[in-house]
Amino acid sequence: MPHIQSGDLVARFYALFEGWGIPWIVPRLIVMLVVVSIIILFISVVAMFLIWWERKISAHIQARFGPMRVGGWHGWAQSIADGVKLLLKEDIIPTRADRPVFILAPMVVFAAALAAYVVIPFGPGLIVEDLNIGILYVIAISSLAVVGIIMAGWSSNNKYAALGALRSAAQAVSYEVPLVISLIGPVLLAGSLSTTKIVEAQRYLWFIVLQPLAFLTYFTCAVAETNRLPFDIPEAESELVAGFHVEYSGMRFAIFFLAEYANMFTVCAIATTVFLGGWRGPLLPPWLWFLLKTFFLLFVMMWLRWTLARVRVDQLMDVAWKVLLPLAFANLGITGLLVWAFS
Amino acid sequence: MWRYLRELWQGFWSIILSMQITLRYLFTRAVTVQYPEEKRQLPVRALTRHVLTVDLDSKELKCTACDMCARICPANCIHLEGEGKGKARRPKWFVIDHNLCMYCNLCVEVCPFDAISMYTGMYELGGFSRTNLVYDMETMHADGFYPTIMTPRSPAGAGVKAPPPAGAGKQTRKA
Amino acid sequence: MTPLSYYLTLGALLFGIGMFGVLTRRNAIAILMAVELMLNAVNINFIALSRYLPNSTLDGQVFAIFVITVAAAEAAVGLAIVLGLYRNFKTVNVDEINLMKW
Amino acid sequence: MTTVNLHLQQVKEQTGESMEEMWVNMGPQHPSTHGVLRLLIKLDGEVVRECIPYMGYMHRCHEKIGENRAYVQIIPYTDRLDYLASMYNNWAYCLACERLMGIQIPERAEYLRVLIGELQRIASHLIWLGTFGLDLGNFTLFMWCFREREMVLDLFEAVSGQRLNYSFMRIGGLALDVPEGWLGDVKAFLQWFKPRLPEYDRLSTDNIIWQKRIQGVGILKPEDAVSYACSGPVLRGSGIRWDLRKNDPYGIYDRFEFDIPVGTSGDVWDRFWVRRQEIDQSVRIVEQALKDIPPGPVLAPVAKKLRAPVGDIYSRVESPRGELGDYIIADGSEKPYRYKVRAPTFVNLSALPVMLPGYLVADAVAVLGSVDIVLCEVDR
Amino acid sequence: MTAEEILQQIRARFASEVRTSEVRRGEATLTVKADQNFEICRFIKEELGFEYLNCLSGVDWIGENEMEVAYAISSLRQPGKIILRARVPRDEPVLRSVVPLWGTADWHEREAFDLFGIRFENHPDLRRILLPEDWIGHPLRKDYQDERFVPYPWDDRKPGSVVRPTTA
Amino acid sequence: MTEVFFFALAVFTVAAALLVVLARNIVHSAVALIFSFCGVAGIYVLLDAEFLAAVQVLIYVGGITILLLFAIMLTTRIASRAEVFNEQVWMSGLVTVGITAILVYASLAGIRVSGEAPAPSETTSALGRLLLTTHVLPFEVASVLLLAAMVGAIILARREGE
Amino acid sequence: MAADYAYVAFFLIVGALFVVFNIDIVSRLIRPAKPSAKKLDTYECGEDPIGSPWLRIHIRYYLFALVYILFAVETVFLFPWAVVYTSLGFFAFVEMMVFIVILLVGLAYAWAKGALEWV
Repeated sequence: MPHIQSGDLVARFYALFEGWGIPWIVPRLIVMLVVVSIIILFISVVAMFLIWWERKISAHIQARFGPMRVGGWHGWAQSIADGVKLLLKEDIIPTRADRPVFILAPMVVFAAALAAYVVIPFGPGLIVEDLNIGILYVIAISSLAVVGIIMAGWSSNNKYAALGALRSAAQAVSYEVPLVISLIGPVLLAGSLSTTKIVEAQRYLWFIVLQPLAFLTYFTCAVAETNRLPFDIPEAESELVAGFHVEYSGMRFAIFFLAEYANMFTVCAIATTVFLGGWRGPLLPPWLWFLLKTFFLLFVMMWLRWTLARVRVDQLMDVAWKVLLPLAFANLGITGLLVWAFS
Repeated sequence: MWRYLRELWQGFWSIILSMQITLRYLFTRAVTVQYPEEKRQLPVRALTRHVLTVDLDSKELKCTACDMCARICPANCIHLEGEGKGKARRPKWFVIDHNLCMYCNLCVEVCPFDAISMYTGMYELGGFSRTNLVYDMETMHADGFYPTIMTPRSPAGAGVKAPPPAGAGKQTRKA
Repeated sequence: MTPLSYYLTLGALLFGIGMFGVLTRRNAIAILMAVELMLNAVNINFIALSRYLPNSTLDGQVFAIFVITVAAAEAAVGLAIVLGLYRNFKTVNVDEINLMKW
Repeated sequence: MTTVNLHLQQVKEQTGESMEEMWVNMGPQHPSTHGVLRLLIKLDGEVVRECIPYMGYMHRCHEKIGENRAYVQIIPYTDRLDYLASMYNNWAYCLACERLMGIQIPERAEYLRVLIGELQRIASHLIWLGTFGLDLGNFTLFMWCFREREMVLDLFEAVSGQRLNYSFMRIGGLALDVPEGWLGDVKAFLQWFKPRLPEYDRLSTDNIIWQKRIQGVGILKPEDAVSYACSGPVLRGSGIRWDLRKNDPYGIYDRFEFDIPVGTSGDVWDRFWVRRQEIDQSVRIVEQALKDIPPGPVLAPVAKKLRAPVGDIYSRVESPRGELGDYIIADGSEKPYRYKVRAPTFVNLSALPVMLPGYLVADAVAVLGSVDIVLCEVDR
Repeated sequence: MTAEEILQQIRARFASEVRTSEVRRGEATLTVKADQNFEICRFIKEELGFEYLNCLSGVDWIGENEMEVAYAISSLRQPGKIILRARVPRDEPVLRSVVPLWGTADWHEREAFDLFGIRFENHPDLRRILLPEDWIGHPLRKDYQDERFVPYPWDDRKPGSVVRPTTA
Repeated sequence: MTEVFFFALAVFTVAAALLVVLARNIVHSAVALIFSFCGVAGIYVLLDAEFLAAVQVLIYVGGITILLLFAIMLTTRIASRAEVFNEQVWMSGLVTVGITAILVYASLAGIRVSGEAPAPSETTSALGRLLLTTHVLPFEVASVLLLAAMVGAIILARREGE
Repeated sequence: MAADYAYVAFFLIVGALFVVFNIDIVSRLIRPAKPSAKKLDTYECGEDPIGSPWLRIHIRYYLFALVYILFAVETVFLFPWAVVYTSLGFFAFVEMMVFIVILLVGLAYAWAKGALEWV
């Protein structure tokens, strides 16, 4: 049942429609549509804010101002202007591209990015649907995005895109393993896969205290999964120009961009949920705590991006398989032993 | 095993150090200039658009159409024709094609009368056609540039801190 | 509630489609894809029966997990074999691969 | 560019083509070829197997223009060769003419040339460090380096009125003396600049990703370096202690105390590290020059119409990118009969096909960056 | 080894080849006939030990109806510089390539081929390097004419052709 | 309501599956396979096996199809217009239709289940309990199978020139 | 329960439709469309593309996917284990460690064989 609004309100809404004799499906669809619209709006606003914020952060790290013009105050409307610009751009599908797959790819990527928001707990009860396999669901749905990226890269019929897609796939599959295994420690402590239950299990102690190694592993993998520097080899512009979306233009490109930032928010939100106690915090309202923590992690991601050089593709694989995976396994073993010892 | 862990730690630590320095920079002031609103202060010697100087007493162009500048110009961008004889010789027409000019200052150096100068502080050259960048005698006439800093006789002697030429470009258009 | 037979029919259809692919496709990888479809059909049956049979535990689902495990192993090894074939014959067209000449 | 692809066809026929290999164009429109260089790369997976550079997209007939200009008119054109080290190009050309004509330049001009030349080296190496950071994906370093480079350019602008193409040196000295207080500005710049170097190191030298990226890739063996006549940091990175400022001193470099950093293995790291240390050494030289600079004129009395005696000269200087040589044949007229520029990056780039094979695409970018090419100079 | 000694050794070895030789600014400068240029270069590289080819340049001596390839050779181990000029007839400028001795000669020779039309035998890959492959002629030859050259269109020295700038 | 979902998913799955076997371009086959797998995952959800649905997406979509796509890109000349089906296509079609008809008939008519089991509450933990108690032997054997598969596949894939 | 997943289906469908809506409805109305042969050509740094990028991948990528898929299956077993771990105790720990160690042998094998090396 949807919890994004207060249960009473929804129930009264349903009752209202029932009273009018309208089939039960109609009010439910309306509620779902409202929910999904809110989420899409949220994603758009967050992505636009993140793009602007990232440009500001990078600019100030580099002793410049960044966008200053559009909208007046520190160029706050820059992302909106960019969005409008992309909306006005010509849509180019290369003649040599594989048309159906080319068109399908952004849909897959965006749908996967959007669907992951179903289980993000913004606050107690403020969750679209508390699935009982929450964490596993996010992981599974994010693997869809990889498929979308391969589709995009392959269908472009471009060498850079193909290489970028292959790299992306290899990278995503490599980092998926330590990511999943690092999440198993907290799941073990919480005894549930549901995101809400995991947050509730952190009533007394955030899991980052108990699982610092797992947090580091997860965060590194999350950075890699979202193709951010220092792990942005799928779109390394100095080698592959733009990677898998090199042939995409206009709104299609914008969709990839949007999905990328939406994914960034997702992975950071999951990190907040699993390791940083989710919405828990004193004084401020829960949803604000949640956003604060998530945006702090997003800030760290940007900070990393504007500090580090890009790793090479072989080093990337080494980091996944030879550093993170052993670490994740070690963490799992230690956690298992300690839990057994203390329970 | 220990080596592996030590390398891991060192790598981690080096990343932390890098991040420390970037975090510090996050809170430093920006050094860039918001160009159309703010303008850099040009040094006195900045080589910008050409100007044909006038003699302050006689209010006449100093140029005697001796063709020295046109001949020294490596890019062949100066063209002129003189009229009159001896002391009265003055240019009939004088054209500098700024599409070709490479701001080498050779014409200024070679001019025996300091009749041409590049120290106008006008660097915002631009036009919608190439011919917009071809300047003739009237556009280059120094009258059009008052009141700005005019051709320092000896640029070497001038200090670094020059009066800002910003805004100079706005009032130079002859009505 | 959807009747069990619907699920079984779906499983049967998927199985048939997969079988058709296995029997007719020339490309070895396409054949492997069709095999995966058949395995999926089997899984649907397992899970549907596990859900519908009275007094059932989740044994059907456990079996499905093992089927998926086997499918993953099959895909890994099968594709590795296809690669090996490709190295030797420069084709993945099963009709052209004559093992007796290997 | 059909003709180029014809050539490729021939290459393909000769080498044969396997299934896993593909030819990729890197350039001319590529973010990391530093201009319009085209590298045709044969990839095996991601490993570079072969590399064929194509250039000439920027060819501007520098030498032909030179043959049709008077000696002094060529100076502005030399700016446009290596536009990141224009002062040094001026110097190389003027030095060649002075040697050819037997002109002795005043003491102050010599000092100023060294001072400006080393500042130019700092600026050039900074831009190199920045773009190299960009190649490796570190945009922040790029911006930081450009910030300091802009300061050097401000100094040059105060001197010559131009930010990039200075045409400041003249045959016989300098066009003008430096403005009053300029030397103090240089001191102030050094004061600011020296503490910045450790900050760059934090992002580059000390950072593990940076180290791992460039250590052990793009190895240029010393014998190859000599055979391909590499010069400058590329040669020194291969472990050969050879710097024209020490080995064939021109100007007054023999009066200064500085070290020649050399590498050991000839990989990208060595070339990076050599350049990084050269910035330190240039700072040293600038400081010494600032201390000793004498007063006096900056331009020797030279004829208005310069004519060189019949003869030829090959004169070379150590530009930031290596040996910049000018080969001038004079026939007694006021124009050179033949004027050839031995561009350091043209020669260094010719060693690229030796350095690349066997490394990944990402390394190709790093190797190309470590050669530090300027396409205007390569294509002339 | 002084420049004098260098010249002496080369003269002793290739007496019939050397046309002129002199020491200029401490550099050994000599002009040779082209048919033995490879052997002379090998001698300079392997026996005199000058292993560093600084520069290779073509020259068109149209007055003497000859082409010249000038090698500037030096060494990283010893001081001194040799400028070797090999003369070939202008009608058929063919030389032996020195790529086997110096890798750097590859691109320099391609450049000389491109701009002067001097052909180098045994060159591994003698193609144009700076100009497009379909370029006609060799621009650095003194008699090079290009009818494709179009003068700057408003370079007609007439004031009437000037449009007053619209800005400033 | 469930029926509607079921039919939507079933049509989607079967259509995608048909595309898998009929598409001329093998990459299109693979892409269709992804959608078919997703449809099957939806069917699992309808059967209250959400853990398995997630596993289905994770393994099949995230793993096996990527492996398949890589293998396709390694081996098949996609642009080439080779014949997709072999000569026995009609024969095989006939056989398939026959067998499918029998199976469908069996499904529709053969199996009768009286009533229905209650929906399980928390499948993941129940599965875990089953795996670690009743099915512990297959569970451990699965690891050996995976090990063997990994070793075998690596040997096969890298056999030459490495 | 199955009904919980209505939202998932809805999100997936709406996500796909959102893309279609933006590209093919909103953007189509206001964007220009002036295709030309050069514009529609494949980008390869301004040169004509040489050959096709299809079918030119390296076995490397494949090996990583291969190792991944087997570890992904392992994680499938890990999740149910982790959920019930606290209630099952040490025996579960041992069982899972046996499972993991066997797979780690595989990882070690892949590592030693160089399947995890790039070049």
